Amino acid sequence: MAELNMADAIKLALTQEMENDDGVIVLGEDVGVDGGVFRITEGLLDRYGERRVIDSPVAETALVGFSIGLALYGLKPVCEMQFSGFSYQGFHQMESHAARLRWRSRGRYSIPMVLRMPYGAGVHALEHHSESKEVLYAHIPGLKMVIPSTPRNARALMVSAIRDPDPVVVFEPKAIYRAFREEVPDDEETLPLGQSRTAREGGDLTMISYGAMLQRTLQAADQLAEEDGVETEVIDLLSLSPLDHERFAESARNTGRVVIVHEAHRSYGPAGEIMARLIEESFYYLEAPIRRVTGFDTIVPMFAREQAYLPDVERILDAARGVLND
Amino acid sequence: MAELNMADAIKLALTQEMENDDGVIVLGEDVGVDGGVFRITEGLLDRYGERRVIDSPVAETALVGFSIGLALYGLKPVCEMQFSGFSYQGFHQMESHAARLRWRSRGRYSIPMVLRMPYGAGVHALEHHSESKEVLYAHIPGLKMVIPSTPRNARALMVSAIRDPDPVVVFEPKAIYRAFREEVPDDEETLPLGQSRTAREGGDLTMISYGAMLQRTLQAADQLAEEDGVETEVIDLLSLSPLDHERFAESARNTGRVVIVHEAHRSYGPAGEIMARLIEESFYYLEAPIRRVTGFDTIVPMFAREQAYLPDVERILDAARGVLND
Amino acid sequence: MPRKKVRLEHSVEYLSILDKNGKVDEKLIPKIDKDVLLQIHRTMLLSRHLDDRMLLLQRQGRIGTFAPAKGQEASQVGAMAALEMGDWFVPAFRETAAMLWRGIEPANLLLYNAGYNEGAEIPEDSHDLPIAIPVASQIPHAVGLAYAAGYRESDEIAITFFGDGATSEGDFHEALNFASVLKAPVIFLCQNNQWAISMPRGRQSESRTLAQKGLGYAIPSLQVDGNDVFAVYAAVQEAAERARAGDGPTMIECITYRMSVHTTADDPSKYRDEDEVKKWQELDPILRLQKYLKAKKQLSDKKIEALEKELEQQIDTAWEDTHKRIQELTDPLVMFDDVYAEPPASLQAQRQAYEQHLKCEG
Amino acid sequence: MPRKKVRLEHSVEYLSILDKNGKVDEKLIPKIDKDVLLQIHRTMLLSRHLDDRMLLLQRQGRIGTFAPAKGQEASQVGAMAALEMGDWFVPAFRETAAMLWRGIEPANLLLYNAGYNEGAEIPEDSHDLPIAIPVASQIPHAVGLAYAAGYRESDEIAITFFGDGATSEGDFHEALNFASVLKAPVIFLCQNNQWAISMPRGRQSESRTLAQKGLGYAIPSLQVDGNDVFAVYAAVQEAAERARAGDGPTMIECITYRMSVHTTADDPSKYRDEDEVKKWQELDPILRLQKYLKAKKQLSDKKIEALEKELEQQIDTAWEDTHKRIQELTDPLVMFDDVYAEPPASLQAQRQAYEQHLKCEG
Ligand SMILES: Cc1ncc(C[n+]2csc(CCOP(=O)(O)OP(=O)(O)O)c2C)c(N)n1
Ligand SMILES: Cc1ncc(C[n+]2csc(CCOP(=O)(O)OP(=O)(O)O)c2C)c(N)n1
Ligand SMILES: [Mg+2]
Ligand SMILES: [Mg+2]
Repeated sequence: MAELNMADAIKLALTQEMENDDGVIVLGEDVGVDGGVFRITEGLLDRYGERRVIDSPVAETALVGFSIGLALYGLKPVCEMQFSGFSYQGFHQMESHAARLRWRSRGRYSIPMVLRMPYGAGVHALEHHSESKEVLYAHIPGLKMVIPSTPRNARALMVSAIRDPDPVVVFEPKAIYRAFREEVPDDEETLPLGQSRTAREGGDLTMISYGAMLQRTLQAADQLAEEDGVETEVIDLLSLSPLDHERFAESARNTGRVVIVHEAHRSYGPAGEIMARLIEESFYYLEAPIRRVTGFDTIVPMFAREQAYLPDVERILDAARGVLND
Repeated sequence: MAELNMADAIKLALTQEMENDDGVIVLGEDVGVDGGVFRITEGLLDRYGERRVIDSPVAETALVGFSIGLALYGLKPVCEMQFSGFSYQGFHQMESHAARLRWRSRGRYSIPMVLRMPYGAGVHALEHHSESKEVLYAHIPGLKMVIPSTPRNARALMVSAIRDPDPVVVFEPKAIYRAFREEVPDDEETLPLGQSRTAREGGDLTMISYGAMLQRTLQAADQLAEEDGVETEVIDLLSLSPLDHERFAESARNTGRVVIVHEAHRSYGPAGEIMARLIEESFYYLEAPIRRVTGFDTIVPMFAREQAYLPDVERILDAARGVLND
Repeated sequence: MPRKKVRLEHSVEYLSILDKNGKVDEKLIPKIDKDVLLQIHRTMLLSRHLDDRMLLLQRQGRIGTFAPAKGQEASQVGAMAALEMGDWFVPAFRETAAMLWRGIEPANLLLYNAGYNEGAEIPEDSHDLPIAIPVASQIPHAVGLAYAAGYRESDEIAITFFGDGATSEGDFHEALNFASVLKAPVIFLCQNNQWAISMPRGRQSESRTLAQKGLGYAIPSLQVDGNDVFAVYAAVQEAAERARAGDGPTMIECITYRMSVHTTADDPSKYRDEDEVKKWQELDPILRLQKYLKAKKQLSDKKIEALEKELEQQIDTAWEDTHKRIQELTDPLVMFDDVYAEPPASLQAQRQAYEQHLKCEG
Repeated sequence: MPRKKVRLEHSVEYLSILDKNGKVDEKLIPKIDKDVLLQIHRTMLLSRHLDDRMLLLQRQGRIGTFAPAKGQEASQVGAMAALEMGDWFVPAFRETAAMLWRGIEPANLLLYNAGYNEGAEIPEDSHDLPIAIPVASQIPHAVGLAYAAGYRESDEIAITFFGDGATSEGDFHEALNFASVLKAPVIFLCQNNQWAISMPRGRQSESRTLAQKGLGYAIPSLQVDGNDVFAVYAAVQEAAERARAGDGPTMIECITYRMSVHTTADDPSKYRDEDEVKKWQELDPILRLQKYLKAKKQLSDKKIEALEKELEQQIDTAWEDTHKRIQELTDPLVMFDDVYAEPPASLQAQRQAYEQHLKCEG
């Protein structure tokens, strides 16, 4: 058991899975000698050699398409997109092939690949380095898409993603790669994909979030408890696809009041689907309109203003108090 | 005034705009000599020559990126993607540049381009030719995205899209390119982008749809009137982004019961955003859970089963009666 | 110090062995077993007949859109015959003849073209990929497969087929570069059939050959007469040897011709001259092979006639089988199959709801 | 009938004019006005000083991540100086020196690197594009701009800059092919600075030169010594003439070196030898030009010293201005600007709600 930050927890998952299974191949731009621009793959090249840790040319389409080829052969590629904002270059390979080859071949082939990438704002980066467009992947049948929120679940989800027989997109909240530490068991640990968790219990209000925004949501929840005496249940989605609505719908049935928090753009963002499921599963229990606290329908501003774009504790509190008073 | 089908109505829009403005350039794969695989651009090459009607190599990234270059210069490219299922190859150019260059240059540049493409199932086509992933474009700030439903509004929206100073994605419902005719005025006609319309009036139930599914929705509405004596208001969105929620929220406030119909996949599909807006704008008037009738979270099946994938009148009626009885 | 010429690693050559009168260059002709050669001929002819039949069936509305291989049989069968069954076959969407060589049943092709995913069923031990429709998108898969085979120290290599139009796509470019830097044992087989729907080869690229695109990646590249089954066989054989020896990829441009429509949704009279088609009919790869075989007394007009009858019967039977199978494939719920190894709860719920709906309607 | 060589349209040449001792090949040296040459030198030096200052500011946490142009000043300024201000300049993200030549204010660059979109402001009549970060994605824009200029019968042409890594992207490939088939008046200027973050040029592509990638498109392509401002100028001048004459695109590979970090977020000690950097320091493009100018008595150590002081002051002032401007740019609502020409109602509503929220918090 060691106290690890999320970056190191993901590295632990990669290392252990490479150790367990020589079919696991890590590839991406600068993942080898450099150890990845966020140092997630550091040390892997020395340990496993350049046949298994592939420093690739700058070519995302080929990276994804090549990974699909590895997976068709039965290997387990873990392919890094340097930033989610550059993953669109490989998007058609995910949509047209990774998601469909099992279906297209009537089950002859499966694509046990992981496409992992840092996403989200908050690290003072350049344009295109702060995106949060998880919906683009979550909407595609045949793909799974998960977003961890703490070191421990990041490690467990990554292991599960690698072992999953289907393509899994992992969005890694780069803003909290090194924000805090958590005990992570040395021994192997997995988490079923498509399962959310209750990050905080409470009976007055339900808040739903995931990824980097979970911390802010929890902070708001604590503040609500302190200042307003309101007990908030916080659901951490962990998986956007499949989306586990059972847990949050149940919580909503219990509290009748819901706030959803994400940094993705508002329109056609993940909150829409969550709200749809809530309507379908818990409509008659809702006592107030569900509110969503999201990134705006603007381009993510350059870093001097990125915090204004991101949901913050104040905006979450605003929405929560609004919902409570509705 | 002539009775035109949608294909010819769109051709009329292109022809008139090319005639009006020598900055309008049409480009795409097979749009010239061949007149486009759906014959939408037929005759344009003969009339306007190969500098203005560009038959391009098979290269969607370049098609979109090159169009952006034309637009930067002040021209008005109307770029065809042969099918929406092949537009992902050019998606990163839309996300990273078309949507952002105005913003990035602080207004120095604008991108008055149109990216038009046939979408949707129902024409007995091959794999990848039946997609309906409008959300991928509707979610991107900086883009507009419209979907016509009849010959007349297709023509008017296309003209508006060409004249708009911002990039507009036009999804053309190929299943109804030639399904029916409508009077289309010879003289110029436009429709503001971002404005929905009431396709049928009624006070008992609201149905929201767009594109090729509108016809089925209207059919279901007629059947409901006949068989159940229920008067349905049908809202035709026309524009997914910006999304005009005023009209449908108002209708929902009036009827209290809503069904949404689209052929896009269900999870993270457009209905989610529509439901979110309904919650935000008309929650207290809703008398029953909103229902959505959508394509499933499967890959669009090959054509022998595509009608099973698509919402049909039966499924719409089912949902409508469900909502009415809730 | 002034301008000096840079010496390149490779140059482009053109290979042709069988001329249009059926005469061969004996120095260059690859060794092919007589039986194998007859099998090659049979497969090419089967493909041609199947194409014709499918065109008919499509015109009758019995099957949907498909892309005929007509005219490209030598490029396809010649290539596949030079490889092992364990090698990986990564087709685009026009590889009927190659698929037949690999043992894919005509009935499956018919079923697929009738709109049933079941027609794409692939046996568990097969190394064939299903049809890939987005132009050029399959090319990187072949590179990955080839690399994986190398990683597993297998002797398998991969071949991928694509058209002249495909060379304009980014996928082509990125995949060739990957293959080159990773020395993947893969063969890039471009069937330059002179057209990409309505776009003639000459306007697809300004470069004199498509083979020379390989130079940008330092990939040995050559042009071959793609209607000459021996030239294709020889080129692929050489490329396969290089790949198996660990010397990486090869790019082969087969100069051939799309003798039919692009797909059945296409009307070539809008953009090409019948004269051009006629000119290429003289170079028909099947006729050329038959001339050779007849000269070698391995085939006769009578034998060809008998063979054609046999193939027609084979196709009759296949279509009957297909027709029967279609009758049985009425369950729309199949559309929920194989999206994931394990369908997630929400997808199961959708399936059940639809099943319920069908019951109530039914 | 056997294998025959195919003759290609182009070959690759290497051009160099100024050697590392400041000696030039008088037959090849382009005619450049003395004042212009001093202006070139000044801009290169300004870029170098600005880079150094920005590195310092970044290390102090005053500005954010940026990509230094250090070592590539000749490739950038040499190229832009050979063009007209009306020509279209389509940069990637490392073109500080080129931007300075185009008249972009150091204060704007500082503001941009401090995280303010306002720093990317471009005057209405300018033909400069803003920084483009996704590798190679700007290349097709230049082709479109060039085509549009031709369509409007303007004399303008376009130039786009990109790196060695960018040549691996599909965007590069598709754009070059488009330019070639459409004969667009565009110059593709590849700054091969030997590294793409941690990936050395030798592993980015197996081809001996990047210039030879142009052969696949029948685009005249050449390699030049990118640390030799005369060679770059001459090559771009020639390419511009060809473009303006209607003869289409040219690809120029400038052999240069990234003397600094990839970006300030990067640590090159993880992947490259200091020795390599030292070797290239001897080929520093600014020193080479200074040697030449000193030999021609157009410059002296004293003049250089005075110039450097002046440039430092210019940068001091720019940073003071920037600092002041940052103080003023406190309104976060700016983030809602310029997403559309007319903000749609829902976006306006979001802006208002946020404004309201800020008021209540405030
Ligand atoms: C990415 C993509 N864009 C467009 C299409 C539509 N399309 C189908 S085939 C084709 C032309 C392909 O030409 P070529 O590569 O020469 O192959 P051929 O059809 O001649 O076999 C096009 C544009 C597609 N299938 N995929
Ligand atoms: C599409 C895309 N993929 C990845 C990145 C991350 N990235 C930024 S610069 C770079 C390397 C670029 O190398 P090169 O083209 O040689 O340009 P240089 O940095 O040397 O100027 C990479 C991979 C990016 N910006 N865009
Ligand atoms: Mg072709
Ligand atoms: Mg570089």
